[in-house]
Amino acid sequence: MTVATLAFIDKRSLRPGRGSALLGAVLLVLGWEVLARMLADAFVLAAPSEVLTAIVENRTLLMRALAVTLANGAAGFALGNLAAIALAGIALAFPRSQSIITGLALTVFCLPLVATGPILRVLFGPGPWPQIVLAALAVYYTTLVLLLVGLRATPSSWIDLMRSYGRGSFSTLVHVRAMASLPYLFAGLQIAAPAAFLGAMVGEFTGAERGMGVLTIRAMRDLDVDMTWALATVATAVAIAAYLAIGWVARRVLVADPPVILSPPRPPGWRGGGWHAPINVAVVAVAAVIAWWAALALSGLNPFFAKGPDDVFHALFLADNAGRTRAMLASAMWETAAFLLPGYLAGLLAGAGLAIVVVLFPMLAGAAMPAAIALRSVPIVTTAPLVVLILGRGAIGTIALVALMVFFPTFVACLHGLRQAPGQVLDVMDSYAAGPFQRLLRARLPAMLPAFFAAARMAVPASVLAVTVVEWLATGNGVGSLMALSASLSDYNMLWSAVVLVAALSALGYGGVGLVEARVLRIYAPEQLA
Amino acid sequence: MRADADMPPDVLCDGLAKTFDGGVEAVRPLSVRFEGGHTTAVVGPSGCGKSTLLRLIAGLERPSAGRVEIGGLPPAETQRRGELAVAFQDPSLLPWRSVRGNIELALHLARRPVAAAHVEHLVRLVGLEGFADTRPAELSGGMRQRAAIARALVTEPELLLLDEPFAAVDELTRQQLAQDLPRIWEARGTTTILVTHSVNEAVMLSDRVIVLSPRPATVVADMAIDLPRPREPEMSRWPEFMASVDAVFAALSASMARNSLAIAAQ
Amino acid sequence: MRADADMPPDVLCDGLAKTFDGGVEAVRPLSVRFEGGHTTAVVGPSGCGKSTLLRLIAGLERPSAGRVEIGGLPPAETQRRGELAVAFQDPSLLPWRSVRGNIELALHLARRPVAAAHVEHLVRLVGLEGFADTRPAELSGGMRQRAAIARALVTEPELLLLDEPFAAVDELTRQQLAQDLPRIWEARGTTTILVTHSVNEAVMLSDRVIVLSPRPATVVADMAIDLPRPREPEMSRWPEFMASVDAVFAALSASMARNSLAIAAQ
Amino acid sequence: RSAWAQSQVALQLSWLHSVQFAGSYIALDRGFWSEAGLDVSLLPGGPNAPVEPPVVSGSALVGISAADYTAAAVEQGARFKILAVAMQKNPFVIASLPGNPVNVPGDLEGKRIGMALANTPVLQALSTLNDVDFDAIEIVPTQYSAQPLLSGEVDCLLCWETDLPVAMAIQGVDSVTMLMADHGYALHSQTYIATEESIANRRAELVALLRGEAQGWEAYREDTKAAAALTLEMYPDAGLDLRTQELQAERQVPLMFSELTDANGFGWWTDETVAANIETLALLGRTVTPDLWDRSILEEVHAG
Ligand SMILES: Nc1ncnc2c1ncn2[C@@H]1O[C@H](COP(=O)(O)OP(=O)(O)OP(=O)(O)O)[C@@H](O)[C@H]1O
Ligand SMILES: Nc1ncnc2c1ncn2[C@@H]1O[C@H](COP(=O)(O)OP(=O)(O)OP(=O)(O)O)[C@@H](O)[C@H]1O
Ligand SMILES: [Mg+2]
Ligand SMILES: [Mg+2]
Repeated sequence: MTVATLAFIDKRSLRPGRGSALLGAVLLVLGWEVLARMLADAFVLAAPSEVLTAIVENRTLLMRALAVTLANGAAGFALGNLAAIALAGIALAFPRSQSIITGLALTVFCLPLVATGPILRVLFGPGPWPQIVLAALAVYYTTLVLLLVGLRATPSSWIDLMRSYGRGSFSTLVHVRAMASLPYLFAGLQIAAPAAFLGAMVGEFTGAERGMGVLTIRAMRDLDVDMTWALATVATAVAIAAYLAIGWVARRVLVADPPVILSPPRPPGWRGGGWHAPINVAVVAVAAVIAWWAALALSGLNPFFAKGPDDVFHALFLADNAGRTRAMLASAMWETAAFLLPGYLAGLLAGAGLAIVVVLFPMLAGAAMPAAIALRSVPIVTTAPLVVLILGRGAIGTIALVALMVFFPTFVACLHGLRQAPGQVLDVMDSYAAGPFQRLLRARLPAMLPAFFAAARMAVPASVLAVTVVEWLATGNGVGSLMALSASLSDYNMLWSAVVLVAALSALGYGGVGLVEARVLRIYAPEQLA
Repeated sequence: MRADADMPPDVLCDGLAKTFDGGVEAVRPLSVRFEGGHTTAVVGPSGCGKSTLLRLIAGLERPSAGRVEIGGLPPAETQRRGELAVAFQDPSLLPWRSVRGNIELALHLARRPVAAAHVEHLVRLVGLEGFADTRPAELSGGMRQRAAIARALVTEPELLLLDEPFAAVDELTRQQLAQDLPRIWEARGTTTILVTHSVNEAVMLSDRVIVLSPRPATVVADMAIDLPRPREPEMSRWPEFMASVDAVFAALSASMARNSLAIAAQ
Repeated sequence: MRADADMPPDVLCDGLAKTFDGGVEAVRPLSVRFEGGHTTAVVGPSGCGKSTLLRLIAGLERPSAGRVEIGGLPPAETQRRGELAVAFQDPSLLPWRSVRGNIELALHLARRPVAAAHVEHLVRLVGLEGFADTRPAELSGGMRQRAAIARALVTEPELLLLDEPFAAVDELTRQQLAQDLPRIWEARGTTTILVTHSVNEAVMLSDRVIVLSPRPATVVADMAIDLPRPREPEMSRWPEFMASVDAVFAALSASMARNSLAIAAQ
Repeated sequence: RSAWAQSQVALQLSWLHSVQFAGSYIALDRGFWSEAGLDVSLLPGGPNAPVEPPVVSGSALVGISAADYTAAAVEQGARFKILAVAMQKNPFVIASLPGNPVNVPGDLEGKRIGMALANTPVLQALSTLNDVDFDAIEIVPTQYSAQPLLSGEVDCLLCWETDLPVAMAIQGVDSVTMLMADHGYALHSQTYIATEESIANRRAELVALLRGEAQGWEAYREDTKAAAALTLEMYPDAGLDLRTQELQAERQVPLMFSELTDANGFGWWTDETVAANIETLALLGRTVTPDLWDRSILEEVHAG
């Protein structure tokens, strides 16, 4: 693999040579082979050699499935990212709309697959659209969050320049912010690439005729471990290729080094976007309910499975069994939280930690990168049995799976953030021959903070979704399985109540991260709070 | 809108004051009228509030008190018509645009047609021939500043605000620029406000020098410079010139000394 | 490692050249020895390669040819011992640290103990009393530059590289700084290389002035300044001083004129 | 426009394409439906594709469900009827390995069983029916896969007779299966459901659809190997394995056909089997009445 894996221009941190990337790939394959041999009797992991054989034997089938899923994933990738760009543009051009836009975007992102999948299938019928839409839904939010950070990562002097010619936020967006946000956009796209592909695969769970997801379910049911991992390998290869391709484009497009951003701190009494003010939360909640109600009215979905806010309110507070519903939700939520929080934190730490390690030891990047992308690209249905076998069905296994899902976006965002340290600042470091650790501590980490917090914010709903998917597909407890069970028993009141709860909880966590973020960024990146 | 759109606009600061949110008082209520079509130099000690004053006039900073009027209207009006240009103290070039791209951007923003020859001419005038397609990261400090000056001039604005435009340029180049550039704005009758650290430069380029006190800025001296135009380098040997320079220096020193005494007395 | 660690180090540039990747030749093979413990001023037209030369000496830029030695060793060695400090042309302050934080950063990086009183003293010396806890975004251009000077001085390095340190500061403050600051480095016998645009300043502060040609930089004049120390403002009226200033100007003008001719002849 | 929009009738399958629905494929392939003027599209299901929403919203005329799911949906206010029953015997089994077999429900005591927690009521019902101490069974929530059994994480699995045991057999692993239907667990599976509205308004189409199904499944019964081959031919992208499909097709037959169907035709049921179903459903916590089943369509099918 020609893994010039570090995606961003940073003349200062050496790109890993092809050598180390190759070494990384070799180590990965070797470790895999060893692990597969150790677990030979467990029917969970196929060795690379077996996988290769399966790929070769089934190459035409795989090619056809790949073509379908890739096309859907690419369409979803394009749609999702375009939506993110449009939303970010609107949020920036009309700052007052920002909290509503990000709030609604968050809410939509929080909708669990179990709830959205069947609805999309009914809305779109048997074609590829549910897959495309699910792929788009899987990516638009991470891109949006990073893009909003990038759009604000602008020295105030550039904006002053625009204003001095009487140009408002739109021109600023076009001439300054858009370009300044490109590095962050590319990070977003790199995170989106595997996510879109996975989204398309999972979309096939809603009843598709063909594709990688269909084959995966089939192979798992048939205990065809070789084929299962062949599919996972192909998915991973596609994701790595997409990631590298975006990195390659980024290196060609990004010509400007990160600037020193001197922004005066925001005035006191300021109340801005995000989730800082309770008023915003209320506004967003109202907007979400209205949007929900309007979506139902417009789509004309059958109220049997498309429940409205009034139904949920009724189910939670007025119905005869409301108390039981609430109790079931509460206990499921409680179970979920026990996995969620540790998983979230572990994923965040692992992502940021690996990004730091890669920057401190660029030689390791080549080895770490393929593994990192692979971890994200292998569908959770495939990895779950392996993780469960190694770590057990208890809390650790679930936590590890959640952490896995949080890890990759955090890693990419942080890696990118670490590279946003301005050259002038690094020059100062260099003139004292500051070691990598000092540079990290005093220049790179502070420069990383906006990206890190963006990652922390987008990881909140991502981890919630992850835990529910793990519960649904693997462990069978908590809210995830409650939702799946409700769907199979047509208890759509319960399902939608759970959805609302999950969304509300995600929003709350998001707001909590936002509070910490505001405190930290007031010092380190006040422009982010403007 | 304005009484006479062809007349270069007066700039009026009326009771203008700025205290930053942190509590730093940068400009203390200050009333000045900068005459239309004239060049006024503003000098004052470092950190006294010159840039803040310029930003207030440009409408980039909201006054804590008082108001700014350009030709009788708020600064936003002049901004809107693209008749304002600022060369900021820090060049503020967009790093992904070449020198030419940065200059042309000003034309776009001010909704002026892009005349390649005009841009080329300015690039040459500020001594950047051969670097029109170079991006800021590959320019020297002085070259960046010169690019920023060219950008401010290219739109031929009614009101030109220059914040220490020649600070990063060597003395000979500076003399050259001080010769060449005023021709442009004088020919158009641009109202120019020039913040500078060089008293010589202030006297050489302006019709009037305003001396500001140490922070918070107030006007401590306001002198007309009655030298014929165009100014020539030789004039710096003229007694009138030297007298003006001395007077500005005296005013500056006096205000700074007062300030030191005030601090010492605390 | 070095022959005598207590002797201020000589800086040797031997056939030093730099051509940037884009093809711009900034420094043409150039050999100079900057004497240990002395202050050498470097003047030259804007964009000629002064900053590049300084960065080469600081070991921040890799030479295209030739080498730099500080006290007989490569620059990395001096960096490593924390005995090098650069005041960059652009202040390069860390935006998230206060003035004090930025100054203390240098102490941390150079592995020196943080002496609060010493930091305080420097903050006062550069006229930033009252702003020690202010972050760069809330400082004026000149104040930022002064903070950067303080940061360079705080570690009391053996080799001090100053890139137009007073460019953003008004003349009176500049005179004050030019009085006060050299005391610090002269007392320690620091080897100082000062890039400046002001010929007066070059002569006033240095033991030797090196005049560079327009880009690519080569040495066109190299003059010793034999004025007694400590220098006093009055010395600028001394005939020796004026003669030196004139000589530097002459060398500068001659090289720039040659260059213009060369361009005209192309 | 997509093929979906042109089709007049859609049949929502309960899972991905496989020989599990081969009767329908035969009907399609041999033109049983087109002869009757019906253009049928077969909509695959999947792990995240419940059958009820498309049927309720009319995007599918008929769905393939199971009595317990239908009962739950009706409890939630859907107006479904069961029109026909493809699987006379419920396909749920307890699968175990010969070294540690579960042959009768009593063997479950002290065993670890791998299953979805959602199926807990099923196991509870089986225990009640057979006087097994439910608390003595350790439930391990697993994915629907034979892997936990093979890796020794569990002693047995709750699964379908026709999938995981088949997969194990193909992998060369013998397994013991205990059909729950043989131990009192009477629950119609692979049932055809439609809304009351459709039954009232689209009767002719329903009859034609189910008639085609009946013909298809009869043909299936005659040659399951051909049915498996047809499945692979029609859905080459489904990643199906011929041997697996053949074995599954074979194992499906005894679940779908009985003396009852031999006597009355494909999909039949009697008041007795409905009563047994209602009993089992009661154990699962569902109260239903016999009018959940509507035989009028089926009677027309087999009358014609
Ligand atoms: N955004 C800001 N927030 C708070 N204080 C500020 C801000 N900008 C400037 N100041 C303060 O206002 C005062 C005046 O600053 P200003 O930049 O106007 O000075 P100046 O006269 O331009 O100085 P210089 O010649 O050094 O550029 C300074 O004390 C500075 O610290
Ligand atoms: N990173 C770079 N890449 C390419 N060219 C560069 C780079 N840095 C400087 N140059 C070029 O090298 C030449 C010398 O630049 P340098 O910054 O050394 O000039 P200087 O003498 O310091 O000028 P000034 O007095 O304006 O600061 C200039 O022509 C500049 O365009
Ligand atoms: Mg200023
Ligand atoms: Mg320079």
